Amino acid sequence: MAHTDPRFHVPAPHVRPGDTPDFSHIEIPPAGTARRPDVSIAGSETLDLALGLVRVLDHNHQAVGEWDPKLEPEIMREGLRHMVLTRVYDERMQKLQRQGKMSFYMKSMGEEAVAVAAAMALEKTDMVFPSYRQQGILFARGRDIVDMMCHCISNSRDNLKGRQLPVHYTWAEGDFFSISGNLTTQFPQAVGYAMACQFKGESRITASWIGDGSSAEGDFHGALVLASTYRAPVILNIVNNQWAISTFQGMAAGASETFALKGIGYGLASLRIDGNDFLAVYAATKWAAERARAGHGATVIESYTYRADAHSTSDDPSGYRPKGEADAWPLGDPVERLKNHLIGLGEWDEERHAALEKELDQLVIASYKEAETFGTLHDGPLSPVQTMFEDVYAEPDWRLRRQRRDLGV
Amino acid sequence: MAHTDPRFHVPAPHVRPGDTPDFSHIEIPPAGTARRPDVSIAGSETLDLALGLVRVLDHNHQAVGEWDPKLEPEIMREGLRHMVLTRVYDERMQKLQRQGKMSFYMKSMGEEAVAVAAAMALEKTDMVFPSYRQQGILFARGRDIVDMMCHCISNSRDNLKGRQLPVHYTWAEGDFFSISGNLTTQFPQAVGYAMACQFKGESRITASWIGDGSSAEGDFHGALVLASTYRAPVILNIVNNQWAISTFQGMAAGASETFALKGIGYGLASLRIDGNDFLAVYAATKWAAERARAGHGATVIESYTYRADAHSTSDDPSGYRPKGEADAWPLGDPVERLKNHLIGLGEWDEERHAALEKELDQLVIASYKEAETFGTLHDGPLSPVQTMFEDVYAEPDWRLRRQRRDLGV
Amino acid sequence: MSKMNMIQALNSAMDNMMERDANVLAFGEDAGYFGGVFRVTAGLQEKYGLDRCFDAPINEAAIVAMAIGMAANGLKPVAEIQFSDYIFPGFDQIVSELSRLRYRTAGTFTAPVVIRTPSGGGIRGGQTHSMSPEAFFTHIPGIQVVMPSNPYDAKGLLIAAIESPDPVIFFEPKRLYNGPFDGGAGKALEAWGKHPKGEVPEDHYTLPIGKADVVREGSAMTIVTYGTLVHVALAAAEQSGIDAEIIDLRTLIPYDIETIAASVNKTGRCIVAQEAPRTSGFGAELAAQIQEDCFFALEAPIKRVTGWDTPYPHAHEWSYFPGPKRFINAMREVLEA
Amino acid sequence: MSKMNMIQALNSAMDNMMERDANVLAFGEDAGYFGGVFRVTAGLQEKYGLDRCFDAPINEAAIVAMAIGMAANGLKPVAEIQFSDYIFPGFDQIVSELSRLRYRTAGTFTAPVVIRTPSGGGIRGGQTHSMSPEAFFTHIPGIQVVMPSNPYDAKGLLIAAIESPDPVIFFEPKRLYNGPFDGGAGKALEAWGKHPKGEVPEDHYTLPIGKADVVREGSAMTIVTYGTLVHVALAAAEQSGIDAEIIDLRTLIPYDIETIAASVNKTGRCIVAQEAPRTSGFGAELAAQIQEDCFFALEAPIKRVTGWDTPYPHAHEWSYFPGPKRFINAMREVLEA
Ligand SMILES: Cc1ncc(C[n+]2csc(CCOP(=O)(O)OP(=O)(O)O)c2C)c(N)n1
Ligand SMILES: Cc1ncc(C[n+]2csc(CCOP(=O)(O)OP(=O)(O)O)c2C)c(N)n1
Ligand SMILES: [Mg+2]
Ligand SMILES: [Mg+2]
Repeated sequence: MAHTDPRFHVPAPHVRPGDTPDFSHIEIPPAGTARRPDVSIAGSETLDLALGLVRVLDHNHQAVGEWDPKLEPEIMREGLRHMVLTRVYDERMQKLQRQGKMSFYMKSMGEEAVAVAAAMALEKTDMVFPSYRQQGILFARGRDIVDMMCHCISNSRDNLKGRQLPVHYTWAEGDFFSISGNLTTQFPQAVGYAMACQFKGESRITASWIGDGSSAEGDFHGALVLASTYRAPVILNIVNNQWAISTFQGMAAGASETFALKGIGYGLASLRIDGNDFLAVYAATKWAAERARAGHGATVIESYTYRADAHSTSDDPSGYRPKGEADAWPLGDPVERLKNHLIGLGEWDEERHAALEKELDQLVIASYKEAETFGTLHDGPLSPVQTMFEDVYAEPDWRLRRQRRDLGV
Repeated sequence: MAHTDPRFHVPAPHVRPGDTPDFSHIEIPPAGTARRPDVSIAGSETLDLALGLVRVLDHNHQAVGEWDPKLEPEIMREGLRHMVLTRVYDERMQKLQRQGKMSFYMKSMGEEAVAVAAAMALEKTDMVFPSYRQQGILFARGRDIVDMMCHCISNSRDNLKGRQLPVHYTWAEGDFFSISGNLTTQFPQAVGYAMACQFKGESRITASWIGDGSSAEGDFHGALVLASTYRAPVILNIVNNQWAISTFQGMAAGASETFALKGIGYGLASLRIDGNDFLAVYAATKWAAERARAGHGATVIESYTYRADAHSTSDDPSGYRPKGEADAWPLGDPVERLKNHLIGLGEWDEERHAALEKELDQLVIASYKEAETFGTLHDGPLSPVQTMFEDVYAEPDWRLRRQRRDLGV
Repeated sequence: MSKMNMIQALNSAMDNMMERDANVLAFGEDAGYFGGVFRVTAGLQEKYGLDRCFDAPINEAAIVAMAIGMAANGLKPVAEIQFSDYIFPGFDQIVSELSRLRYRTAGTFTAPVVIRTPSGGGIRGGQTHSMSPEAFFTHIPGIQVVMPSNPYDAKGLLIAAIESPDPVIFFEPKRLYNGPFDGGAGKALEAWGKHPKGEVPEDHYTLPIGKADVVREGSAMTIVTYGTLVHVALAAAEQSGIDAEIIDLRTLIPYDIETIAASVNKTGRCIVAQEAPRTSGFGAELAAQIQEDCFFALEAPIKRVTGWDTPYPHAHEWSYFPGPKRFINAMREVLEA
Repeated sequence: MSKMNMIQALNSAMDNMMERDANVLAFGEDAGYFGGVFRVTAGLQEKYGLDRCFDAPINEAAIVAMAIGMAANGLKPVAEIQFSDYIFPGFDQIVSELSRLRYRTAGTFTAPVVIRTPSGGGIRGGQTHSMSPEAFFTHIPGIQVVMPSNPYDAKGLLIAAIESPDPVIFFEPKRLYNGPFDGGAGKALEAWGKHPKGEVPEDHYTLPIGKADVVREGSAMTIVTYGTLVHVALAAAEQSGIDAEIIDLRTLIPYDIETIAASVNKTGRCIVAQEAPRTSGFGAELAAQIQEDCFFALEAPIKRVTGWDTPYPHAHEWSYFPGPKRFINAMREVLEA
């Protein structure tokens, strides 16, 4: 029955389960070769950066080129710590999910630098509009781990009163906007928020993150149109981790060479960067933040990375991509790369790293123990059931009052 | 109260009512300078064409450069005729609207070449998905004028049974898709239709038209994503006539230099063309059609033109732009330019032109007389009232049967 | 007090609020320099500046999203959707985002956005300038839905909407912009100037959201409606001589069940009316709740007077629009049942 | 005949139709190579080729628009929206385009598209994987709305939908994919294998769109519902011992008023039930029409058993979901009224 030649073009990845992982079609320019223009450059002048790849750490783990942010070792060690914590936390939470402690979980493995380095390059009060794979921001901003876990297990201390799926954090005190389960909806909201920052005379900017797959949504276009038209101080990040659940990035990219290139069509400064390079993410975010704060408008940043694990606990990637792809990923692992850079500088060593991992794992385990004292989804206590009727409106109207009474709570 | 310096950037046109029309900020490259690459060129290689302006007719009304389609005079005279007919028809219909003969009307004055030349460059069976300002396609494809008028005055012979606003034509026999009142919705539909052409092994392609303002809609992005991903044989036209009702094109364009540039972000071949140059529109459409039919995918074409009259009969542009802007438009008038080109070739003269205008005006007047014999919106007869309940579904269900009975028809 | 039509009353509400609260912003397609295709925001850009009243790109999703982002950062955006037929590209932002931000953040973020949009038919607008899509919005928890029927209410309710801590979809029955309308084809335009509700204070005042208005007292039956049809119902009572009590809901969500139930319990008969297509229109919600709350008082089935389950036609507009005749037929049926 | 769960039954329907009609296409996010996150299109790409079953970019508006374009050119697209919570970006294409193409072209263009989408709660999906948005679609003239409650119906109705000349929004109650479900927290999964409606012919068959199924005959009252709640209603009748007649609507638009009215005229009492938020849910339409058509047979007000007027909560899912207890309470009230 099947036509061997499809009658219209349907893009497909180079390899599928059973094949050997192969990224030979991906061109990786050497680190340090991209230029770093002044932040006042016109968006239209950044075409080379949208098509290139800003990289700082080279294959010897040395920081090279104009984009090297020349960070103090202390800062890099902090970044390393946040990334390791993100990974350890993700790992533990996934295990707990498998044990039935929570309904769902999503890891960010392989992409820790995208969130952590960006968060560190931003001011702590810059409002972030993340998607569900930037939990690293929370660690970088110092959110209490027990609080994070209480949200994930929807217990009585969940700051969201059990209303959201795990991982869909909100943390107003940390200027971390609510994560929507609906893809890309927050991209244009971030632009509106940024405009309001300007309106109020704040120096704050905003940043938002979506995935490669999500860039296909209409709201992507809306966000870029708004950002371009009103010259808003916002950083619009596209995290190209190669996959959108089972769908490879080519389904959203189509014939275009990079996702960053889209930004050029709106006259926005657009950068494609090595998302597994902590220093590149840091430097690019700093550049974009400076540009935004100086009134030169928005920057589109495509972070080129790889989703090293399943989409979520509901997903099994062995059904659609070869095993071992993560190891074959030509841009390596963000934790390893920053670690090796620090080691090369004489500012870190394997023992300290092992100790760090152990310390953080213990922290996570201890935090979970504490979190459980506030209840679990399965055994409670949860947020009191009548809270289900609260916060629909500032005050419940007669309908909600009746309904609460009907439920007898 | 008013801040003189807005706290965020809001783009504004160079001039407003009371100012002198001024287009000195618009750069017009000389005719004949744009290269005409092979139709198999990669979309990404067309950046210069997306930023440039394909022009064939120079200021002496001579056809110059690689894009000259070298049309037979006969074809150009036909094009001229369709453009004049479009204009004469528009003029007459607008007058009739003012006399209360129809509820609404929209002219395409100044943009006749965009529709007419494209229609002539396409095959007659290529499916077109126009917006409300490409009535020129109907004339080029030879639709009966009386039928068009019967639609506009919603009488008993209206092929749409009085269901659509005037100007929102449908003409299935002419492969002219239904015009939606909702902006940009048909842009992605055209891509789906084109994919189905390929699927069925047809050599037909599709073409769709939206305005500069409409390019801001999410469906614009959806259409380009689909076209890029599935490499569909479609021509996606953006008619940049500088205005979207009262809003100047900069509100949609933002910081981007051209609308055609957007196509580059999707890896699509992208051309910016002189929309008031019949030969440029013809040549570009031919090129894109050939490209599509050869399997090289979609082309985005921005036709640079000017909406010479009001948005519609509900609009008065004196409230938002200087009088006389149309005359100051640096790319002239499409009818005049083709006329002068033909005259320069010795293939036309002022007398024949005056005679043509007169002939067509009489044709339009006579057609309207005939159309009125089938009724008018005001005095009827209309399509029988029970037809209001038809075509909601293939067969009315009990609800519609009851409702028809309730109305007593 | 001034004579105002509904456009002027709405403009006056915007003007008052922009004057009072420097965080109130107005934007939308053609809403800035030009002041809106219906002129509701006319003069506001000139008076308050480019960043208080401005044009927006034609992307209704982005308009709603921009408003959400601004509101989350403490501003009070009043976004205009040019015709309510064009609100659907923004529907996802309304259903999935605007309505739920307070809930899903347990109150730490809120988006008290007002979306103004002209709705309803009667202006020969055809299928894409005539919709009455209010029912869709009444099914979204977290959203308030308001529709005034006259200039006085329009101003008081718009100010209340802007001051509300919760998002409001504010429908403006465009057929009423320039005058009350109770008829069908050929009906001449009356002016608001002669109507008592065309007397509008120039200063700030509010009408409570959630409170209906009994615009005609009567004993024979209750007619519950809103927007343009309030005037049609009044005309039908007049023309038929049937002593109907007529309730102008003004707020659809939350609707004023107390006022409705009190009236139906008194009259024992009820009609609900909407201009939108019949099936799953807001009249269905009203009828469902009224029969539940007033069952033992009801002497006849609740009738629905509605538009038909078709798109809004152009030429046959007046066969679609539920005019006085359709009201009177239904009133007779309800009386005779 | 085979034992099939609902996923297998739907997959079998697709397989039959793709085999029979070379113009039937299946696409959606993750619907191609992987076969859909719920596996409904599993195996179809391998069997029928890349251009018959394929992945789509994540843009629900574009997915619907592509389907419209294809259908207008004679193909039979069956588009999947991954969760019905994510259908709203495509809402404008459905309301303004899909539903009206036949009407506005006076029948010269049609778009007989099927949109399949998993809906409803009970899977701990939180607010964005649990919605029951069917009511929105029942208010759109030109759209048919179908929701099966078991594998046998699912297959017969999906084939009928694909063969229909009109667009269909086909809701798949995802809580029922792997087994019937009549409970709340802690309820173990039953398998379709033991259920009579888990017996599904492998070959092509159809069930008529617009025809309800009386799944339980009874005399004490009528319960009108659809999807997951059919099973809850059955359990409530069982557990309470109340002899309810239970109608599984199967088609919401057009709903089977004849079957409903016959039953209510017989029993004199009625409950309508939906999982969606109460206000303006489809139960409102049912109650409104039933009270109109069966007024003089009704001995008690029609009660609505529904989800609450809140977003679908995550942790309190089972306090939101209308389980047997809420049904039984309402049934007692209706009996005692
Ligand atoms: C509007 C909408 N459509 C579909 C989905 C279902 N969905 C959840 S995640 C996902 C893939 C997203 O991929 P990508 O944007 O690349 O982000 P990643 O998961 O790789 O970080 C899909 C289709 C959704 N959540 N929202
Ligand atoms: C979805 C939608 N939003 C808004 C409108 C109202 N509207 C009709 S035409 C128009 C301006 C369109 O401008 P443009 O796309 O430049 O086309 P032009 O009229 O210049 O040909 C607007 C805002 C609409 N018809 N549909
Ligand atoms: Mg991804
Ligand atoms: Mg325009």
